[in-house]
Amino acid sequence: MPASKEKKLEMLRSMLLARKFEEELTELCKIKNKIPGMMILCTGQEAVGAGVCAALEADDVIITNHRSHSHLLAKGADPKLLMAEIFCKRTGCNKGKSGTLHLAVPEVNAPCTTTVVGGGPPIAVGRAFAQQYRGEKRVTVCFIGDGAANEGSVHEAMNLASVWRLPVVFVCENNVYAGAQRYEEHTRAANIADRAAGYGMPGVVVDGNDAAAVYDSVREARERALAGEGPTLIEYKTYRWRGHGENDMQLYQPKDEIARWQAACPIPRLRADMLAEGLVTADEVRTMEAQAESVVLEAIRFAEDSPYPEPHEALEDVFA
Amino acid sequence: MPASKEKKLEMLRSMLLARKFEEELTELCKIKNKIPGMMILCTGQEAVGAGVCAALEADDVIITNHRSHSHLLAKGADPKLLMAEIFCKRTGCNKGKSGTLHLAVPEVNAPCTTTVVGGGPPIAVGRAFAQQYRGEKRVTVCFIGDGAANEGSVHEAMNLASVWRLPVVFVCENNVYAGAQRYEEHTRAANIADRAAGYGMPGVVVDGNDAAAVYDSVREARERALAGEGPTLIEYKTYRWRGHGENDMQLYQPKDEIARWQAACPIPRLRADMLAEGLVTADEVRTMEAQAESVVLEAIRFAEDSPYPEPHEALEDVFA
Amino acid sequence: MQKLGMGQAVNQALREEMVRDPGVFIAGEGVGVSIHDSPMLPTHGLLAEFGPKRVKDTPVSEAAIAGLAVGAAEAGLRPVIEIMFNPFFTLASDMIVNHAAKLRYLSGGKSSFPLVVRMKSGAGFGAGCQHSHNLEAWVAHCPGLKVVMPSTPADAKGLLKSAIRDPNPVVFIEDMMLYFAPGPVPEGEYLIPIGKADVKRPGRDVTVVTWSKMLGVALGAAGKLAAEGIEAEVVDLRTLSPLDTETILASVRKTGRLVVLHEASRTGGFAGEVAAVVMEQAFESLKAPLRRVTGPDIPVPASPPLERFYIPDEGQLIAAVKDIV
Amino acid sequence: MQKLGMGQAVNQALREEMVRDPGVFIAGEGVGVSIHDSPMLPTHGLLAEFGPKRVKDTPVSEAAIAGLAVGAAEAGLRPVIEIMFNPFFTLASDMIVNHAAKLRYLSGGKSSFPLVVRMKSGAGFGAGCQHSHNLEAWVAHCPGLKVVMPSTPADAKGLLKSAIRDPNPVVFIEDMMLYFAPGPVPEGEYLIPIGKADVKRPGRDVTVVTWSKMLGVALGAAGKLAAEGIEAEVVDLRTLSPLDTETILASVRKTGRLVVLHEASRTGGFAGEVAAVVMEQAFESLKAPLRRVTGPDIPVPASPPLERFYIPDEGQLIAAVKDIV
Ligand SMILES: Cc1ncc(C[n+]2csc(CCOP(=O)(O)OP(=O)(O)O)c2C)c(N)n1
Ligand SMILES: Cc1ncc(C[n+]2csc(CCOP(=O)(O)OP(=O)(O)O)c2C)c(N)n1
Ligand SMILES: [Mg+2]
Ligand SMILES: [Mg+2]
Repeated sequence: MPASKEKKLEMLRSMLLARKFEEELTELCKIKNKIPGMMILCTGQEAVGAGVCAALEADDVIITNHRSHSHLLAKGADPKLLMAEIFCKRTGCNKGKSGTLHLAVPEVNAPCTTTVVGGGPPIAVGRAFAQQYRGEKRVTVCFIGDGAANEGSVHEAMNLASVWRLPVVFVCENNVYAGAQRYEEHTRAANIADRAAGYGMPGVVVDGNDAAAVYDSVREARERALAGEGPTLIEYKTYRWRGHGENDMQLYQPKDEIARWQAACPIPRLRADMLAEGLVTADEVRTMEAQAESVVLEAIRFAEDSPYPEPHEALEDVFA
Repeated sequence: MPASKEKKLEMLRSMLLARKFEEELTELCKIKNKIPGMMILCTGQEAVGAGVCAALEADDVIITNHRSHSHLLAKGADPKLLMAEIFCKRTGCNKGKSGTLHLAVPEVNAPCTTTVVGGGPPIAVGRAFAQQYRGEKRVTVCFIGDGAANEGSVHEAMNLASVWRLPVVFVCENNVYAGAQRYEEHTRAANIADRAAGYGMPGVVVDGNDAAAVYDSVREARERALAGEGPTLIEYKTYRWRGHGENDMQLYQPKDEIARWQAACPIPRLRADMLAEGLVTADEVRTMEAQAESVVLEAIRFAEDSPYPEPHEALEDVFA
Repeated sequence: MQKLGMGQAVNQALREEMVRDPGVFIAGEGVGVSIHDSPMLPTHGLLAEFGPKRVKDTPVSEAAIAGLAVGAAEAGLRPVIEIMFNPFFTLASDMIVNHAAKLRYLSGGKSSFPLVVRMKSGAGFGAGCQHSHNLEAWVAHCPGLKVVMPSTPADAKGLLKSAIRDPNPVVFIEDMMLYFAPGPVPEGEYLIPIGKADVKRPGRDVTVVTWSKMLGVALGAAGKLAAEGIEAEVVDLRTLSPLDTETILASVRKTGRLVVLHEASRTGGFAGEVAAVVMEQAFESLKAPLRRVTGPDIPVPASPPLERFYIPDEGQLIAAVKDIV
Repeated sequence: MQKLGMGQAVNQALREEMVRDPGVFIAGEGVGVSIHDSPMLPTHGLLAEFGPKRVKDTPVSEAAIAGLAVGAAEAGLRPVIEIMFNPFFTLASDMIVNHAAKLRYLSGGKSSFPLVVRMKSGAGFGAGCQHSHNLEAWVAHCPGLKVVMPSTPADAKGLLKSAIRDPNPVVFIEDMMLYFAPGPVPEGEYLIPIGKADVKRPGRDVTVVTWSKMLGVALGAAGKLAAEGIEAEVVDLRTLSPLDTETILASVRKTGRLVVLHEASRTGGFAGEVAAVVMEQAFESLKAPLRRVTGPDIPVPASPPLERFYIPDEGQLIAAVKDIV
């Protein structure tokens, strides 16, 4: 079942929100000491988070990684609480303990985010095991990058998920780079998805800049998972417009490559399709953009106005 | 180039030796406290070690694992020193520090044996890297089991070896079990070799009880490696006649399954082929068997007559 | 009272908790179908009783096993996973140390990880250093983890039940040699709190702090010392983290002398933590230098005379005590 | 004398050793092509100078990176690998602890593993506990490994050169914050022996034992204490294993008082080892209880005020010293 009008509107809305959210972060990073720590953006990759999460139910779980903004926003995380956490404020979704790198939002079933590359899949296996154990009709989606696919933990998790027919969807965002390393330098197979056969599960390659295609592929994998047939590995071909982090000089990223991918931006693409199909009007899109902007600006205001945690609060939340 | 007469004789000899070596160990294990620690045998799988090592040159390296007897004997390790080490004697190849589980024999280019399942492949990658770095026309063979294939380290090593076109041959002895767990319970893909495609390298499935076929497959992989094309993953289908270790009750191993595989024993198979091809006479085979027996009995005598290390020798050999 | 080996005591704890709480499941390599068929082993019979849904044999994939626990715990189940031997903790350590122990903190207290990692440890079975390498000091040096290391079957049962009910990750380390040494275990349900040391033998002349298998060495030596008029107080930590500093300090304040005994290698071993606590908080009571009796700074060798040389024994402990009394 | 950050000093050591010995190569994530383009970083410019044969960018595969070093070292090369951040040591730990450290012993001394593992550590860059987690105590509790943790650029250079020439596996831990703090570095070739501590400031009233980034805190506090008439002797361990007990003991025998300062979390930290050594061998000289100044038993938090709270500072050290002087 392809994405309905509502689903497409949802995807467009979440992409616009994520884009605006990160465009503002890009600017904020230029102000010294405004935002502590690293800043890792998924600008240009928003169709993956938007398409994946639109295909999920609220009770489905996502386990994400260091490049999580669009995933979490698409899953419904409160932009104010995310922004405040990115600012390391006490009002952030993790009270400033996490900062930007491991944003956890259990309220929207994104309970464990890890910045250890490859750390997500074993945990996703456990989360999906619980769904199977309890007979819940739910799935767990795990986001990894192309670089992460070379971590041993990912291999172990995919094998176990397949042997036990666990309801997991492994989502690999192949954005061509792992840090400063190009795909070809870290992987010899043409696709990460080529590894799926070795686990006896389907491996699918999808255009990661086509939100509707992302949606479709996840619906299918979700069906399969709920039918008890086990996991699927979906690889989304996309591109990292910005550096690994905002401190990355991008010297190794060809300028024309970036330009080519920017021309293939997923947002105008979905918008154009929806306009052509008559699912949305240009005016409605402008309203959505304005809404995204106001939500983001409010989130920034909230984050800026929020206090930092008190030092001794560092001692809290270690043990339950 | 298929195995020559000399190579076939070499394989038969080394299989007979390994078989006798382990048959005696089986008996010795029944004598309480005769041999300390565990006892892990490869009875029934001898064609793999024999075929692989016959296909190698003396300077090629093997990295092996807990089930190593036939590998090391085929590579030319001195049976006396191996036996003494298995007995944990001071005259053993590793002065009793290792015992049976991590028999290292650098003299025959088997310098690092590990009983950590999956520990071999990353080390093999390093050993092969040194060969490439120095421009040596040598390869490194790494032996793993079917169970080991599910360790993350194996994944990382295969990927790295392939990306860097390292001269490694990954040899997976699929003997149907990993401990008490059947293959189907730990892996969903039909073959471990199905994983090779995910690393952009050839994956080959070979009858592991056919020594000549083992030989051929390794010659081919070795050529490829020396031509700079990188690693190959070869899976040998074989069977573990005995338990995981000699303390294993084998309750989970169907008796008729064992019988079926015993009927497919690699030794009579190669012998019959060679007799049919006129490469050897029945008399010559009997002489070879007698030689194997006398070598093994001498090794046992040597091991039994050797002293244990002195306690304080435990302090030696930590640092160079 | 029933006499059980520690494996059997662990088995009882697992059974009782699985009966009590349907969210408890066990997973690991060979926890169901095993190459062994011995009732002395911790997971014996559980597959037959609870079925393959709750007794999960896993592939040889330590990171996945640990990740399974992390994810399932967050979902509210109560995983009890097994890492076959302590050296393989390395392979699970990212999941345990960087995830189980930290994800709650990183979530600002929103997510919880009530899981138990059971791990076999100890030297003495001739398998060498890739099977025998006591790393309890690693685990105890990791905020967010609790570390339990019982010395008797009775303690093991009560502590494991507490561990399974604990809302936090607990690493539960069992010395394999203790599986085969029967000891009294009370009938029926009981819990032993995590974080409480136990004075296994009172004494006035010297405090011997120890844990796990070394308790037997300590009690054996204490008996012999008593025959010579030296009364050693033997404090069994039982839990390394959180550490029961009160019990340690009370004992040293009484005796004025401290020997710490553990099987792990010396440098960086957990004896250092005990020494530091005492030197910080009971300095005025101390009448003599510290003595540590530990494994030497070598890997555990396989050959019997070498392995015996590695493992601390009564003679070494007695000599250390006499050195400072 | 040239003024270099520690990253630059490490860079010089790597360059000089690569020029000297064609068997030296470096490997790791981003050691060649990097997201950074800063001459302050340790591997800056090496790819351009030595080419892709000797400067190997690896996939994100810590176990493979470490295994690469183990195998290549056995073959006689001199690998210098980088583990990007200390918490990722977990992922390489099986290869380093169960293999690099043990395979020589297991071979009965026949195989050797001359490799160096460089590892960034330390808190202070706001990335939180999955990037900042000082685990030097783990590595120091592993027979078969040497552990170096320099505090100054000059020490870093001389120690790294020794580490690369050492016939054994050496874990070399660099606090990332030190990359950006320039200090004097002698011109030309020099070696600093592994296993030798350095008295960075002499004093008579109290011994402060520390290492790595905390040396700065120690020297800062010592300066302020001196203004109040308290002379602290600051012992920089430089090498944690093998530990230079002589230098520690000589100092404590002189001052009679010991404070150990480290950034790692408290329980099970390496301060315990230092305390135990002193309590064993210099007990009679001690005039006051031990004080430890360390990170608290929590993961490293990300938010700046929380992270500052985590990192031990001069105020805490001064208070600890005054407490016992
Ligand atoms: C275990 C581990 N190794 C290294 C790193 C440092 N690191 C952070 S992100 C990253 C690259 C990841 O690449 P990829 O998986 O493709 O994700 P992307 O950043 O492209 O989204 C690396 C190496 C880490 N965080 N964890
Ligand atoms: C990391 C690790 N996990 C678990 C074990 C225990 N163990 C030893 S052999 C083995 C099974 C290995 O199976 P496989 O790789 O198929 O080799 P086989 O024994 O069949 O030759 C296991 C689980 C180990 N030695 N190392
Ligand atoms: Mg990427
Ligand atoms: Mg097998």
